[in-house]
Amino acid sequence: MIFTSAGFIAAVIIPAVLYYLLPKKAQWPLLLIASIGFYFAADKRYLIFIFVTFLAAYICTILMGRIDLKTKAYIDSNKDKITKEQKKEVKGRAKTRKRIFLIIGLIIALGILCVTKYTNFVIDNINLLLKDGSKIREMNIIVPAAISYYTFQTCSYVIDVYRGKTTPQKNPFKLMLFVSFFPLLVQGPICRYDDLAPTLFGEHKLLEKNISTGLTRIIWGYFKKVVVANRIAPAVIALTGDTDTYKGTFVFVAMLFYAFDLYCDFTGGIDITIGISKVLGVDVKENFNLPYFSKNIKEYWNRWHISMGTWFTDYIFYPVSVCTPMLKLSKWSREHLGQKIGKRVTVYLASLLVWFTTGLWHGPAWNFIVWGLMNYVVIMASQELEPLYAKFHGKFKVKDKPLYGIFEIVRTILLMSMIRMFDCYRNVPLTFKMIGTMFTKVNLKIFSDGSLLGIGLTAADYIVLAVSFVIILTVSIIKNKRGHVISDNAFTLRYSLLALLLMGVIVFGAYGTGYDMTQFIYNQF
Amino acid sequence: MKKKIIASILIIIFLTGGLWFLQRLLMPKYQGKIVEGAMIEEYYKETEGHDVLFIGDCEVYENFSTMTLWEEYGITSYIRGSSQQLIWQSYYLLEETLKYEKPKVVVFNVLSLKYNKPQKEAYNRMTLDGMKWSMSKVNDIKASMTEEEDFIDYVFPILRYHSRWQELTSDDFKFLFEKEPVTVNGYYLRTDIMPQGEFPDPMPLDDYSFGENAMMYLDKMTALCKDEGIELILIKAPIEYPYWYPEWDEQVSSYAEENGLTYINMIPLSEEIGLDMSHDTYDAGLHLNVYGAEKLASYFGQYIVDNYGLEDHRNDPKYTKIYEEKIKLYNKMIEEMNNITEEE
Amino acid sequence: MNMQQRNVMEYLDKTVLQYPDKVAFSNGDIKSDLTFAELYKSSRAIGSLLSIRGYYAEPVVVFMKKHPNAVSAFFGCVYGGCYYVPIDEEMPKFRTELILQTLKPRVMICDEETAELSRGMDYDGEVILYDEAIKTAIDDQRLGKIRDEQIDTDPIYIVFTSGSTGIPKGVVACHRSVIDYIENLSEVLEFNHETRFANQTPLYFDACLKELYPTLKFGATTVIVPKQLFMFPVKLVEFLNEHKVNTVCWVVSALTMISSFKTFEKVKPEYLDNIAFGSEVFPIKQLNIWREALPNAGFTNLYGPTEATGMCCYFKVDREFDLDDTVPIGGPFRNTRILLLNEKNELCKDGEEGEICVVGTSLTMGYYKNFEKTREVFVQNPLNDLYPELIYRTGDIGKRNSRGELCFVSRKDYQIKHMGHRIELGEIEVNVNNIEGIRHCCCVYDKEKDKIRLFYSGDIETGEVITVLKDKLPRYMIPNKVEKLDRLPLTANGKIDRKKLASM
Amino acid sequence: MEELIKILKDLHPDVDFDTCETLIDDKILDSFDIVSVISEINEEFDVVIPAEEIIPENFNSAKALYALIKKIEDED
Repeated sequence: MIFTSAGFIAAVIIPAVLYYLLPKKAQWPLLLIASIGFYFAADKRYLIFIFVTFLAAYICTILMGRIDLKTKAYIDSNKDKITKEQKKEVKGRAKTRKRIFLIIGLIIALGILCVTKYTNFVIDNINLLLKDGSKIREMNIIVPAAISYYTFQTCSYVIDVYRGKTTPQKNPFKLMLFVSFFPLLVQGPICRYDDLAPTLFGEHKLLEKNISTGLTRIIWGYFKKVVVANRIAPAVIALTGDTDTYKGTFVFVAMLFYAFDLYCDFTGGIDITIGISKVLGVDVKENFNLPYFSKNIKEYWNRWHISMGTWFTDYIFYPVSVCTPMLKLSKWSREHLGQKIGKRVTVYLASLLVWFTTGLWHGPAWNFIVWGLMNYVVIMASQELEPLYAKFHGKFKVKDKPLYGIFEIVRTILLMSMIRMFDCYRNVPLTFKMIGTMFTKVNLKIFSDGSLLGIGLTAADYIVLAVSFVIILTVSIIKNKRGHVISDNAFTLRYSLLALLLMGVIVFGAYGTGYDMTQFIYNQF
Repeated sequence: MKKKIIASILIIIFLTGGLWFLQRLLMPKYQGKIVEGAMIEEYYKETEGHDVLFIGDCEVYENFSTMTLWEEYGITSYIRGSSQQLIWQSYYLLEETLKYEKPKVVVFNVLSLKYNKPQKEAYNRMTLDGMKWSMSKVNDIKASMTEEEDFIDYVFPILRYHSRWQELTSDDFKFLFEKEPVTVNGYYLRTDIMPQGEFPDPMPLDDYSFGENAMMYLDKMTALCKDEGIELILIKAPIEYPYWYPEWDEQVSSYAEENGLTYINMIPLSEEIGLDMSHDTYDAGLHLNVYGAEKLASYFGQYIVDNYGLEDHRNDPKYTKIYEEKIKLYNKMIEEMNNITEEE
Repeated sequence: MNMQQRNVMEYLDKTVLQYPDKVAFSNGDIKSDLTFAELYKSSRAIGSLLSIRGYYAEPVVVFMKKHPNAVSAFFGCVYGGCYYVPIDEEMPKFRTELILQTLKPRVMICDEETAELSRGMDYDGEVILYDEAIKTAIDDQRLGKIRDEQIDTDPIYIVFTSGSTGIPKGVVACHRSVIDYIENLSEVLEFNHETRFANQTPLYFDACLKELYPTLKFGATTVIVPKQLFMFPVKLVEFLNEHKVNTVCWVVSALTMISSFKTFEKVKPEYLDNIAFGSEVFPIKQLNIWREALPNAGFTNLYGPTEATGMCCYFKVDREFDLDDTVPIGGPFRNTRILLLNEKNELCKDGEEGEICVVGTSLTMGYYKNFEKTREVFVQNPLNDLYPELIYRTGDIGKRNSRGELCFVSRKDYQIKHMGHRIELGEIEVNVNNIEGIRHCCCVYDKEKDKIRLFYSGDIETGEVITVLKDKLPRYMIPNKVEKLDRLPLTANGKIDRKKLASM
Repeated sequence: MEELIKILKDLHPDVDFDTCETLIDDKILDSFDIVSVISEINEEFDVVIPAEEIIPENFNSAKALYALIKKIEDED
């Protein structure tokens, strides 16, 4: 199911209206019904997968909670009798028992994810190593929609309960709602239980403010997705499909187009998600913070797909880098390899793991893995170069000049866009080759000889894209400066602009079948 | 608070008004070479009812001159037809028309019985977009949609035509609110001549029986006319191509007999009607031009006057004024069409 | 149909009396030609040898080059009361190994070259050299006895199909279904003793039945086309002319290879007047090029699964088609029934899509040593709860058009759900194939990443393809990746290799 | 406390760790810094800070971090 299908829109509007008509107690159950309905409509079989994940999380966290309660009760009732050591031992034992349930929960949730999404990838790679006769055949597995998102969301909840950060949700239906909340099922973000729970299960009055921010986000999201992303996507497909024709500067154009496409598609989608949630009174954390205004890659990753970045930091980077073997390794390498290297070992290793898994999470393909590793290399390189930068800035004092800021922003955008080309080409060597031609086969003529009109975009499309670009850029700059675009009090202005934007989306949106005049020409009888 | 309410109302008006305007602007106007999409909505401008109502595809709206029926017999008639009008579309159009008037005779051209399933979006659009909203239209859309179509696109045609913003012409602005008539009482006239050529041999079919769905709508049509006390005449226009198989003819004959209807296959009557297919057709025999259509109307008019005792309204003050105008329009159209033909 | 016939070899027995010195099988090289008399003699010699050595009613692997002699070895097996299992040096190794594992054959017939190769295989049975075998003295008595004992449900051959899972399954066909097939096919395609076939498919596919047995039945001639010619369209057509070929039954890709390279501007087939094609959808644009080049030729679309002995439906192209139409597969051969069953196992209503199921004598026996898989697809007719009646479920989706003709819609697994819409990959292919400059195209669906991928070859840039598709298809049907390749990979019998594309 | 300040100063000499209470909120310490600090604390104080304690509240100021160290030492 996608945001732009008529079914989706209907399936959102109906529960949204009911939501405020029904008694407030019925609000979250309604959301649960709607969420299950969504999965049901997408594919009945998906429900089984999400249900197993939910059930594992529910049982494991309830059991963990029980262990905590028992331990606490034991310690409380025997406060005076036991020594500090005994107390520690009891706590330690509890922790070990909790860990069993943590591991069971994670294995089930991640296991489903791995089996459905990665089995064939693993088989393919093993087959590369095997001789002809002994090849394994690929499996025919269904991949449930949004599985990467809800699995990660569920895992974070299980881990948080294990860590004692979150108290387990006793009501299974509420937990099921957390796992399956429908606006998140298209493309995330990955929400944390503690962030989402208060508003998700709360009772909501119809507030003008929620409606207005919600609607603004939804229509703005559709604008980015339908007018820009849908329009430009075919050009990206065209430019990356015919590698004999579209090389050199075409690759550069493809790179910029894809940067624009992905930004509008992804942030637009998240805008819609957050907007829908907001209309329902549910607060979903921001997933983007004007990422293309970042001055370096590290900053970029703090502002792009934030929920994914923090997930990997909290649940992979930190635990891996501060676990005992890592600390020992760090100590050992400091003693044997010197302070300079020793200090870096942990961070380097943990980051490598983070970026490898980040790549893999994006999809079962080497392209994504290499993409992740490229990010890793660039981040580590810029980390190492920091002293050099400091020196440079010490000497030239350009750091605060606005022009230099723009240079940094453009540099970051270009670098990220280039790395992202792994997403576009068939395989890794081809991507390297095509990026190479960008530098070796510069051909500026393509901007004037009309070639750019032959890639699925008409002159009218270019005008729409250019105008949209200006609108998006202006809005972003205003938002960056003031933190908001239209003040909450400017009621009339806001809704007038929204009405205009909505008309723009309907007319200039790229959806449906093109109007093919010849098809309508009377040709039979 | 009060201010907000007023602002809200104004904005909602602005939004719906804007969308309505854009929708009108973006919908195809069918005023140039392709006019078939403008026929259905023209009916709503009629002020008086009619004695005879034709329903069907191009074999009615291009072959029966409604003005000849008036001039020669004083019969008021209207053709509710559109291109490749499928039988359920004819049925629902009839159902809808009966809400506005009650004709004495309904004439249905049976060629569309050969289609048992929705065919092509383009034709659906030309037939359905012009209809006013009613349950008939809703059912009609449901019956007509091809697999790829969405109901919502009919409710809000702007969703279907939005990409036409790139192709807007001055016509789209000119005919934004008021279109020019493309037919006279549903008759679309042509004055050019292209003699009938040779038709390809008919293709043998596996199965000559009409589809269940198509027959169901014929049943419904029969029942509706019976209920309303209207005479239903089934006809097959005197056009040889697309081929009208004898097996089909037999089926319609026996159906008419069983249901006490009149069925006239006009193909063998061509000579009696006086059609000269080297002169009376504009597209090599697929449709009649005005010369042919007048002959056919003249012949058929006589038939219904003889058999259904229709009143001659030529001296009825209720109609004379209206039809004076219509005849004027008819002659103007002939003249204009002649000019175009000559230019070409 | 000759109701007395119980054995396919009766065709040869009869024809050899009529045309003893006529060439039956040729590969373009006169030295290799086999006349009916030679064929009769050599295959009966092989049959005698097999019987003398004690092989009876068991699989005999024929591992030989694509050569007239291989055909003679096939028939030798049948004379000997065994069933032949053709394998080929060009078969992927894992496939031959899997076949040997499944069959555990005791005997294999090879030529000099392949005997060498067989040593490297995991096989320890007897190897009979073809050249030696044909020297055996024919034992008419033995062969007569074998013939008397045989019944028409005894198997003739096993051919292995790849199946959608990639694991080859051996389809066992018997005399009765082959005779039924050959009689009805011959009637539809009007073969006679003047027919000169050009064989395209490898001999290890059932598709070659179309040439082998009618050749025996009518005393016609089959020319085996050297495989490498299928890369040089002009030479291929010249070959057809040189050998006065008037009939071809080929896979579509082999035909479109000729038409899409503008071959007809240089050379046209002079004798060819009977063209049957199948196994894939023939793009109308290409079909039109063929029909224009050969206005007097008959074109027949054949459809059928190996499991129903080759082909079971045919459609004689009798009219012009719009570019976005597909050629119907028409209706079944005589003595075969087609059921279109919807998901509820009911007969489809008008225009409703359903799975094509085959009923009749043409059904093969099932899969060799694989009762489980056999039971999955050879099932009790769900419309009949009164007595046992097997049907074969093809896994193909079809529907009837407004003329009542059966049309192939897609493989069950090409119907995908993408972004909430049900999409027919074939529909995208039809639209792409109609674009000027497209030679071949193929659409695959990547489930893990939820992406539709289109591959094509031709003289046209992706930009143009996208521009056209944007006008023809709704947004959600536009492929997420479009890639131009120099040529699309083909499977062994010349069809586009979807599996390979999917893993690219 | 002094040792802790020294560890932090090594990373960012230009920050006044005695007073600053928004080390995380203002993005002065990033994830790499945090990992370095934790491994140095491990050596200096022989205290293992578990991953679940890596939350902004514990790292926003030197004071909070010191309190965390003490709390873990206490529990040991």
